Amino acid sequence: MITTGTAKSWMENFKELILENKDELTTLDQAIGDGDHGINMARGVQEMDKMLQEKTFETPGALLKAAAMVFISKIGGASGPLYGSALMKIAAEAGDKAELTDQDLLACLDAGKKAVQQRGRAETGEKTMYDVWDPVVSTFRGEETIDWEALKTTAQQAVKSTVDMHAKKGRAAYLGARSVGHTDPGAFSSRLFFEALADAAQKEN
Amino acid sequence: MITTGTAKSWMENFKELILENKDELTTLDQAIGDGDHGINMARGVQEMDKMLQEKTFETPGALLKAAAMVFISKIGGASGPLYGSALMKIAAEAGDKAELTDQDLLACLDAGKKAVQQRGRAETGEKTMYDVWDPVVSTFRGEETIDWEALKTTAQQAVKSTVDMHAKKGRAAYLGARSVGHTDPGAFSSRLFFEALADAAQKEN
Amino acid sequence: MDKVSLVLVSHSKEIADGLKKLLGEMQPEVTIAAAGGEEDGGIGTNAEVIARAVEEVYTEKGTVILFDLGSALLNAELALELAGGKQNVRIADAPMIEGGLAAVVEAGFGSSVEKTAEAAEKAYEMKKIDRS
Amino acid sequence: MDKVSLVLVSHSKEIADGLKKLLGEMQPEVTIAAAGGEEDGGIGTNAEVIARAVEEVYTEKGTVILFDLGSALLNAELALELAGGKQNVRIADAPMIEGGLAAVVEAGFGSSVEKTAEAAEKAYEMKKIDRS
Ligand SMILES: Nc1ncnc2c1ncn2[C@@H]1O[C@H](COP(=O)(O)OP(=O)(O)O)[C@@H](O)[C@H]1O
Ligand SMILES: Nc1ncnc2c1ncn2[C@@H]1O[C@H](COP(=O)(O)OP(=O)(O)O)[C@@H](O)[C@H]1O
Ligand SMILES: [Mg+2]
Ligand SMILES: [Mg+2]
Ligand SMILES: [Mg+2]
Ligand SMILES: [Mg+2]
Repeated sequence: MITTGTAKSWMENFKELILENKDELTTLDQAIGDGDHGINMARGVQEMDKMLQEKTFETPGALLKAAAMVFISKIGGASGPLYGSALMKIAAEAGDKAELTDQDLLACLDAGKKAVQQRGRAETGEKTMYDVWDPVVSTFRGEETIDWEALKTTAQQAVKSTVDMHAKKGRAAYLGARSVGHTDPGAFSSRLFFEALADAAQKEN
Repeated sequence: MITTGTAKSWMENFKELILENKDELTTLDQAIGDGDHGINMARGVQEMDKMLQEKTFETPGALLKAAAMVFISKIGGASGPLYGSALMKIAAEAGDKAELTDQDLLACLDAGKKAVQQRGRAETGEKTMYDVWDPVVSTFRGEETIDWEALKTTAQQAVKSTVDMHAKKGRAAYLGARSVGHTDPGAFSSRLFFEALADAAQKEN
Repeated sequence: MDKVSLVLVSHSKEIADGLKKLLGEMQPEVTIAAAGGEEDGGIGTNAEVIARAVEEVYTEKGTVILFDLGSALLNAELALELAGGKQNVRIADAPMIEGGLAAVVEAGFGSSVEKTAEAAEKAYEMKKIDRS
Repeated sequence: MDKVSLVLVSHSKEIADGLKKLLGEMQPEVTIAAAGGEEDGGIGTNAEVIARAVEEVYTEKGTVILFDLGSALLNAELALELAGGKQNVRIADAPMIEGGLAAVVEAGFGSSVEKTAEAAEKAYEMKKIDRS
């Protein structure tokens, strides 16, 4: 069950996890990108946190929509429009429900996954954050309740699966075959996104 | 017979003619280029004139080489390296002769023509200054003395011939077939270059 | 005669601003907006900056957007969604500088948005060094 | 390991400087010189400015020059003559921004000047919008 409070914890946890892993994200993006993914995400979550402390929201959807706008307006890299679009569609799917069941939430995450796919023209195996969003959402879609530990494990394994992939989208695509052997930074931050959700949901119950 | 004095008059005449026709050159370049040919050439000849007033030269070659360097360093458009390279090769061909016969001069102009061709990868009929350099030099090459009035007429006709050409080189090439019907600005300034020479040579004799 | 306008989306404010000047020399009659850099001028793109640029040069005749690299495309498309289904706006798949030059010339002739975008996209096929 | 260097020749000082920053983010280990604008910063190129840039990033491993449009090529070639037959300098026929990104990545791997120029030139074939 996701309340407005859970949604807030989710985003706060995401902030914490991003800040803890900022250097790691930077290192990953230095290897196959332009080295700013840690900076981009840290800026995004900090601005989001500021916004969350100033405003109050009636529904999870309203909160997540506001978070989306922060990512869109504050992150200059690909991750801005990607997380921004995903959160926007998650919020749209949540609508004005005061609480979301696990099934509602899975429908929301599915909308987010589709947003990442469409915005990025991403397909499976192209070494992007979609390679985390897709398996995480697909594995649990249709279930009545979410096994949060299993979801975390799925996300972790999905991140690992990007190591062997040959990048076809984003800056890493410039490296071609030489991108193989590296973890995709956006996949890593997406794992944190789902972990933050799992932690918030587990605490709620 | 071209002495150092004739070479100086040539360049001074060129300055006068360019300044008199500055607006015309600008108008021509506005139609099929970026509208700066008048400004470019005016800047070049004015800087050259300043240089000529400050320095003295022993030979036509030395004077023309110094003029070349001014065009190269002061004109930011295509005409800079083109006139610069042409004058450089004319000067090189002149060597350290104190006086140039008409035959020497034709050899110099031939070297200049080749420089325009090579620097610009220009061929006949591509609607560039080469379409003036080529006929002017080719018509008189091999003759013992130059008929200066005939040379001026050749240059004028050559400029007119560019009107019907479809630009293949330089900025006008972006216009494709729509460049037809316009005079090439560099062809027009090249006519002035040869007219300046003819006036200087005629006065000399 | 109304002319198609251009929006230049680059990760670098300097690139977008410089290109606007370069294209403006080539064809001063075409309206061009530069949408470069993040809001604070840093390296990146911003959907809101792009949306404002699109708004700024809006004309019924249409607008062609040029962009430098993939993540700018994501923000350009998002900007069009934020701007709410603007009509006649085309994002050209073109080399930014070379396509921009071709586009500004084509737009200068009063061509349609389709023809202007096409001119930009053809720049992929126009070699700059004549090696014949 | 020594890496091929890059020289960015644009009619606009802003474009050359902005692109240098963009490429530097992508691969900070490659030495890049911007040679944009006329000597006084106006729109144009200058063979002496280019020659100095080539000098500045000289390495035996080689240098790749990228340029924006034809008249920049004339000055780049003249610059190489002025600089007196520099070895291992290649002028790439490539879209400037897109080719620059490909080149800086290739150079970052320690590739040869030929491979770096080739990577830049291949950018003509790499569409930026996946329309499949
Ligand atoms: N077209 C795309 N589709 C899906 N994800 C993408 C795409 N392009 C980039 N990404 C994701 O964005 C991440 C990079 O984000 P970031 O470094 O913040 O942006 P940038 O690459 O613009 O610097 C990549 O690791 C990848 O996961
Ligand atoms: N590749 C070339 N070969 C020969 N002449 C050329 C070439 N490119 C341009 N020109 C000449 O240069 C003239 C334009 O000069 P100018 O306006 O000063 O330079 P830019 O085109 O760089 O603004 C053209 O009219 C043409 O005669
Ligand atoms: Mg990055
Ligand atoms: Mg970035
Ligand atoms: Mg011009
Ligand atoms: Mg010019």
